[in-house]
Amino acid sequence: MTFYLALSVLLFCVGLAGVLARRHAIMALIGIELMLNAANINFIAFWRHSSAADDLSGMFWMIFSVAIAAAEAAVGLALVILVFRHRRSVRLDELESLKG
Amino acid sequence: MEPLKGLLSTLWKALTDQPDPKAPFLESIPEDYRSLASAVLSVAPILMVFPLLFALTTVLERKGLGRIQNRLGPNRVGPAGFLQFAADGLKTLTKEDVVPRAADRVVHFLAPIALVIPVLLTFAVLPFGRNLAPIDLDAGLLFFFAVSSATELAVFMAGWASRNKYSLLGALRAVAQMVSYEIPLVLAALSVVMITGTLSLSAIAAAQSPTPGSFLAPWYVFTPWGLMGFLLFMIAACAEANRSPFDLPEGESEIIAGYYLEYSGFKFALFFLGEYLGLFASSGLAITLFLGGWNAPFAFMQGWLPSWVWFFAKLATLIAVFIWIRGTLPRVRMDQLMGLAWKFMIPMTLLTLVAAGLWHRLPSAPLRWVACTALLAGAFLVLGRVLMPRTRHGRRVYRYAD
Amino acid sequence: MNASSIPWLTLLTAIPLVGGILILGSHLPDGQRPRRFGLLFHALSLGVLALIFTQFDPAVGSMQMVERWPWIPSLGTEYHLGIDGLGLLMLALSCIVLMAATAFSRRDIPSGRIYHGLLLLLQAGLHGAFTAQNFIHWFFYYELSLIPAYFLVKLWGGPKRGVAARTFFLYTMAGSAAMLLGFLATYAATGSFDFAELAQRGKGFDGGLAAIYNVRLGLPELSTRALGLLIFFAIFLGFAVKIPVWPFQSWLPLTYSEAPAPVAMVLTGALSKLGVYGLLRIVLPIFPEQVWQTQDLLLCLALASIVFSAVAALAQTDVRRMLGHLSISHLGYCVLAVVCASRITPLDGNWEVEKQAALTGAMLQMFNHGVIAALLFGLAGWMEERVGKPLEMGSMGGLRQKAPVFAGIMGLAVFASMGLPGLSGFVGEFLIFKGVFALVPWAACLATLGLLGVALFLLNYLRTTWHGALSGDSTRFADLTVRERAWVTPMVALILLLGVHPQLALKWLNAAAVLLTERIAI
Amino acid sequence: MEGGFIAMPTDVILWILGGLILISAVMSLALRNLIHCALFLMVCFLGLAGLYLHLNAVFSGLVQALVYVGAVGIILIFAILLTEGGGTETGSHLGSQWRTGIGLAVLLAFALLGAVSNSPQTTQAARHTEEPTVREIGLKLMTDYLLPLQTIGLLLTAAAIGAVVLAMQEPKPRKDETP
Amino acid sequence: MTGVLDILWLIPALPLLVSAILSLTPARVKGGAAPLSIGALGLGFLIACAALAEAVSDPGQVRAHNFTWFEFGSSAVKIGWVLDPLSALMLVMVTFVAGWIFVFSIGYMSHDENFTRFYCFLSLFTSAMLGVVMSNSLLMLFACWEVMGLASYLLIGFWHHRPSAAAAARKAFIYTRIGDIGFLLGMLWLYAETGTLLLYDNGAGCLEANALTQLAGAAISTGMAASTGIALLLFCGAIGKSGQIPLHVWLPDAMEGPTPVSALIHAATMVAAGVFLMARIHPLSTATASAKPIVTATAPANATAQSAQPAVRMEAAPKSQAHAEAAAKPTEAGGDSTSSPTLTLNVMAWVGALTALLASLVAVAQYDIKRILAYSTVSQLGFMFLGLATGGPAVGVFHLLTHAFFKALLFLGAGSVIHGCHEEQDIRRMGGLWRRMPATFGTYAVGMMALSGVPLLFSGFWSKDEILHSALAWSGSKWPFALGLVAAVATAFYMTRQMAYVFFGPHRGHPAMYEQGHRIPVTQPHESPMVMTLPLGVLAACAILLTVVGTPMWPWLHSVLSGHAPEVRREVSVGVLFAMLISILAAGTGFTAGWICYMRRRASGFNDGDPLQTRIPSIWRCLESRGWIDELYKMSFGIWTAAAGRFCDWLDRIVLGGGVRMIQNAALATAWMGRLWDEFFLNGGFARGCEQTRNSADRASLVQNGQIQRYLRILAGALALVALWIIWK
Repeated sequence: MTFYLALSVLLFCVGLAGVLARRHAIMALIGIELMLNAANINFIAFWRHSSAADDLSGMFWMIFSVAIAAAEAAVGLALVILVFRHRRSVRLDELESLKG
Repeated sequence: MEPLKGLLSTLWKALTDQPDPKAPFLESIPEDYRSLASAVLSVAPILMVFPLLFALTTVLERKGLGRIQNRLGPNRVGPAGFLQFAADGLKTLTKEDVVPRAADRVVHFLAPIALVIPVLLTFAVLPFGRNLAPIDLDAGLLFFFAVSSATELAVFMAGWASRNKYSLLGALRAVAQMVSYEIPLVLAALSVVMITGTLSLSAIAAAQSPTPGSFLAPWYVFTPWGLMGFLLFMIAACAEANRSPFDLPEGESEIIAGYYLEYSGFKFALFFLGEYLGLFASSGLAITLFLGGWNAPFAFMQGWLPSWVWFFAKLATLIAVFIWIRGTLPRVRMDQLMGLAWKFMIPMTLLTLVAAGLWHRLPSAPLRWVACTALLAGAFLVLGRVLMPRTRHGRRVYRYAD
Repeated sequence: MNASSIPWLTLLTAIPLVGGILILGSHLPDGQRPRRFGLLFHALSLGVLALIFTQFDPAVGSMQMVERWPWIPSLGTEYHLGIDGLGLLMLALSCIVLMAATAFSRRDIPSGRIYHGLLLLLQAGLHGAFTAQNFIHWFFYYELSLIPAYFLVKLWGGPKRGVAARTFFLYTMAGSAAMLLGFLATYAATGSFDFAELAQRGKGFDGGLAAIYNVRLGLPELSTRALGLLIFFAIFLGFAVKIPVWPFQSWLPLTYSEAPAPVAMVLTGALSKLGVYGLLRIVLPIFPEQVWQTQDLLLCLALASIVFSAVAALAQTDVRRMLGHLSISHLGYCVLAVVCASRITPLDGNWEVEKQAALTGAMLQMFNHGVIAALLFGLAGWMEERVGKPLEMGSMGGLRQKAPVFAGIMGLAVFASMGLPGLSGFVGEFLIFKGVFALVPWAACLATLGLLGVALFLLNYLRTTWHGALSGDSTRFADLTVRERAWVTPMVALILLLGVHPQLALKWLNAAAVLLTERIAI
Repeated sequence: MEGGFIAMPTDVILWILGGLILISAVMSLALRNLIHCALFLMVCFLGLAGLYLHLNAVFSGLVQALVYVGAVGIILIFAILLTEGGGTETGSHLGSQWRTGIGLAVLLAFALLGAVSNSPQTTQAARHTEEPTVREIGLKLMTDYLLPLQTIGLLLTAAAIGAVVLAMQEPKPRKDETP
Repeated sequence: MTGVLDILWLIPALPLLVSAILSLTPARVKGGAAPLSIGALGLGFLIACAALAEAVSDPGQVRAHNFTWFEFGSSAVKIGWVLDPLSALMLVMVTFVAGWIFVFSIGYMSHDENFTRFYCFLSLFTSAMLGVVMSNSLLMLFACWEVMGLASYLLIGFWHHRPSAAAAARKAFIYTRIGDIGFLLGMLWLYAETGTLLLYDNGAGCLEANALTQLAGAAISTGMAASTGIALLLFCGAIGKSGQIPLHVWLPDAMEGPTPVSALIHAATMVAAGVFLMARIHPLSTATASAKPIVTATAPANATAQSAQPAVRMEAAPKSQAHAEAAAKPTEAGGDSTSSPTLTLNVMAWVGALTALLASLVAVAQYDIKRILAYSTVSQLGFMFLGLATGGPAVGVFHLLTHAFFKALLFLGAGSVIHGCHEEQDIRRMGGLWRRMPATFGTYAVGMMALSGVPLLFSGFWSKDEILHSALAWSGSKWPFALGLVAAVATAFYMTRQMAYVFFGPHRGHPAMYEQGHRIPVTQPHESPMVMTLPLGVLAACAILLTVVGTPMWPWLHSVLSGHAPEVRREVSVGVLFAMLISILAAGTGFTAGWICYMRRRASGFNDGDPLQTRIPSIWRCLESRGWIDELYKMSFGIWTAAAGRFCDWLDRIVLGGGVRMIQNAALATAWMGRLWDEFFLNGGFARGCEQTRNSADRASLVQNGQIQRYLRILAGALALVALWIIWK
């Protein structure tokens, strides 16, 4: 059980590092996808090792989170395309028009 | 020796539809290797039978096309040209494997492999015979679609890795086409799932076995929604495999050879293998879903032949149909292709789902029939007539080059 | 319980309110249109009133056409409307007076739409107040009627209108603040604002409401009697300022002389009646015991307001101030009647009849004085319109030769206000005098001084302005135009009719008076 | 590689899968070429699917495979192509303060690992029940989890339509639009 | 036939209707006014005669018709009218005299532009008078009484463009108003005591037996019976209306009105109303036979019957309605006049006598023809009250009737004289008119002789003789008789003086001068047209014929009024003869004195003073200026009221207004203090506080630089911190 938790933490942190380090918007999206999957691991892991026999909630959580991640990816990428069309570049540190 | 005898008895049991054909061979294998052995046992026949079938179909196809186009087709190699496949095979093996300099070597190399593996995996779930399904997964159908969706990725890798504008265009067209037609494919299959209630293919096939008393086997294709579902499934499968009317990606006349442009030699052969195996897999699925899998068409014929014979007979007929379509229908334009997918196919499949639901709910037979057919016919007419843009054939105008 | 299906009273209040808001909202150009608009709405409310009259059963003394809806249950405030004979007549009075005010107002008044809008709001306030049976309701409309009056005086008044409006507002605001405090105390003590309920609790000889205050308000050191008196005075102050009773009336002459004539008509015709109505509706039933305790003081105040203002009028040079004093004196009679009616009288003898006489007299006097005072101020307004500057006593003379009809009607109004029999002023005063004489003879005798004073200064006015030789700027004085005569005739007819046949008005009042006397008979 | 039925010692498979996932994750974020990153991401997702299958969650594993490898991968690649990421990255592909970013990530990793290591639940043994059948999942989905299902359906349609609208090519670029 | 009672109300209603019609007709339409009003009165006269016939047929029975005027609370106020000899007689007299005055004024007012309005007011007045006469309720009586006051105000001030007329009208109304207040208080007291104001209400009326006994019994703290108090208060009203001593000053000034007005109002009817009132409520004033005779005649009442004075005597003790056991006085059935007279009668007698004497003396020194007659009316009214007090209602009413006729005659005569001499009223400008205006002279002479009491032939003599006889025979003090006698002498004297000045001697008219607008030189006085002289003739005839009614031999009127059938009395008591003798003597002396002073000397010029003036200059000046009573009033009450007015105004404006202003200023001061406090103390500190917050806000906003990764870094950092915190908590 600790293996799965450790795996998910590591995966999460890798995703996080990717998001924070990379300049490209899509890389950020990829990073986010990784972080989401890290969470899914936990769901299935806990579902698998939970005591309640027929409680499928862990699985359903995972399924729903996958669905949401897919939707999020779709919209995110559409946005990135839109931003690209308007700004000709998707480098995060150049997109700062919402400055305070 | 023991294993050889075990092997023969397993073969016999399999061919004669007996339950648990692998048991005799496995007893002869020591304990800890047993699981490995059973895996090999179920994989091996697939690897042997379907490539042979592939080779056969390439020949049959060229002869069939020939016949359709009023010409002979290959008849030089072997009796009436049936050894042509051996010649092609040898040709591909011996040809030089040219890799464009600008290509992304790794991805270029991986692409054909990534295409073939998922297709092979799909065969793991198809029930060839009464208990000849290699793996009887509870979510067999889901496995089939999950794996088949990986092919688009491979096609893209091929198109993109060869750094060639035409191959990239071909790849993107192929991916767009495959993505668009995957939805109607899944939805068509879904109607069967809704009626039978399970995702496991062997259960679906079993559900269609004829009861001794009745005359006609209760194949789903004989129901209005089943027929419509089968037709839509076949169209989608055809598009999925980039065949005939939908073979835009490798439309020779426009963009030379599509995504496998920069491939030669064995990788080129692999692409063809992948394509045809994909065709066999989807027609196999169509058979299990709509044509009663390994069941005989009529009740009284159930006992005559072993179940896998029926399966392969239906498979042959479907392949003949595909070849027939390839010979007759002209290539479809890209926007018509996409329009057909989104504006016709998806609504129709949704409506078949509704019809299936209606079918399931309505009690009396005649009422069910009338309602479903009316629904589907009406929908077909409406979608066909109203939604498809009327092709206005203007007067033919001749322009002379000036 | 909502007796009638159609909420007449709400309708009656709503029409002027809606009219007011409409006209204020709209941007009608100055000139005839706003005036005609105002007239339309006044006519509408008169129409509704006529309908109410047809439905009203004069024999029943208690509240009719009651509409009772829970409004703010936590505060115990209910949307409780209802009218008895008195309320009905007061409504009629306010409709007539405001209709007349709109008619008498100048055609070319600047920003006419605001003017007529405010008049309509004023009427809404009056209607609401006269039909209110719950204090919050009453107080809301009481203030609603006050604010337009302030603006009317402030914006269209005479030269010193700023001062006048401010004093008017300060006085009445102080009074209403006191009244509010008083009622909050009663609410704290009894937990309800409803007049009927309070009246019910007010009865009883054991200090009435006062006894309850102490228990609830936890003021052991204040004796119940002192506390009761304190609260009574707070509320009485509110009305005393409005009526006005003698010491609180210094705002009235200033305001009446500075306010535009039609507004003065409304102020004296309807608004001051609000005060006396309040006495009759609120103070008398709820605080009979306190009124009886402070009997002599109140009598002195009432007599002072009758005599002093009548005499003060003698020394006035401005006609409008004089008329102001006139209305103070006349209302003094009403206050006198109300106070006398609250005397504790021995059970034998027909004291009830005397009290009923006093009360009906007071009610009738309120109505008649409303009409007569309104007519007087209206005519004064027209005279100012003709002369162009405020009327000074000696400034003009012999107008009767130039405007005989005008003089005739002014004469009639003057004699009506002097209480000449055959005109509406007499019956009310006679009943008051009858009641008061039987209950407190010395007060009646002193009150007659007021009659004499009123006669003196009014005849003085007639002689200096109307009779005698032509003098001052009376040369340009034109007689009443046909339109003006048309507006005056209904009021004159009313004065004559009620003078000859007062039963028309008394028919409605008797039941209410009988009920009121029973209620306050401790 | 897919099935957990080959009687190899379970933890070996586990480590293989874990390693595969982590390495492909790191590679998918570290590489300069976006397409490669995408492909490695697909590998990582397949690894995860395998992990789920290993944990007897067949349905979720297949869903993971179908959704991520099938759909998200393709969109990702399309997005990369549409934003001209196909070519190699010009200039440093790392953000300006990438060191602090990674540092923070590492710090978080240690923190969470610490938390994981001494949390009481881990000691509980794995539950050996055979995985639920699809019918069971379907029934539960349609009864207990009907509302989430409907909302997810709504969400997906909305996202699909939204994405299409966003990414749709305006009929003609407006003059005032500064590229 | 009882029918008359039901249509009795028509008599006042018709003139009222006419006055309403005339008030609406525009001034220029002159035609309809006179005929309409005279027609109405004629009709009224006929009905009155019918009523008289019925009343006389059974004098004892009182026929009343009552109805409810209005209800208040649970009880009602009833009014109605009564038909008894007294009211019938008065109805006939008023309609007859008013009718002929209307005829006269056709001529007199023909050239006046407000002709219709004149007739409108006149008919209003007559309807009010008729209302007073026939009303059975004190309230209705009071109402008509006041309307009559209004009509007199309007008529006196008819020529309102003349300031003197306007002033006179105002004065008249004020003085009658003062009287009316007394009347009102009396009425209220009566109402409070008996609970009804109806005089005769088949048993329940206030003039009927049980009410009277109740009133007699109820006493107020000073021991005076309620009935006396009420009677006295009502007498105040009568004083005001009939112009008795304290309130008589308005009557002479009322001559400003047109002469028919003076004739109708200030001779025949209105002033007589007071007498009629006291006659009507006579039972009330004699009700208290049991009351102790107030020995001292100096009842404070008659000194200054000012309005303020009644307040002093009333006490606020709650009256107990029950019979005053405490008073414990034997109640006697209504006493007759022979027993010691009640306080009211005493007061009445004295007031009447005094007024008679004073007015007649003042009349002697007047130069205005109408003013002389006015004072003569005042004195005759005094006689009437004297007669009423001493001899009961019959005596007073008889003199009232006769006086109405000959005084109307005299006034109309004076009117035609004035008309003839072209609006000349000063007798010093007249003279020698008997030749130029023979008809007027003739009738005027008859009137003069009737007034001054020429014996036997003229009704005036009989009525005055009755009064003097009753005064003589009065059980009270004899002084009123003496005063009355002197008054009689003075009456004869000033009448002869007037005759001498006006009709005899040379004509002292203005030299020929052009009247504005008249082309022909109007110098010579001319005889009045037929329409004016005819009424004079008729009235003269009546003045003579009336003797029939009241001679001692056949006291028709007395018996009728006292309620039993008239019968011829053969024997005449010695006292009566003696009184006749005395009155003849008085008239004679007055006559001869006047003759001596004026007729023989033929005073010629305008300004060579009156013969009497030369003899008794100081007395003459006092009398001529009307005893300075006007000035006295002006000095006393005029100034006091003005002062009170100013005081109240001052009180109102300064004292109370000032108080409010002080509060306002205090409020303003506190407002200023609050502002200062804010300005210096609060703002300073507060302002700097705002500075700091703004600066820190700027620095804070730098963090948000649009870099998405920065935000994520912050997030991650926070997540890490939280995780660490959870772990090590």
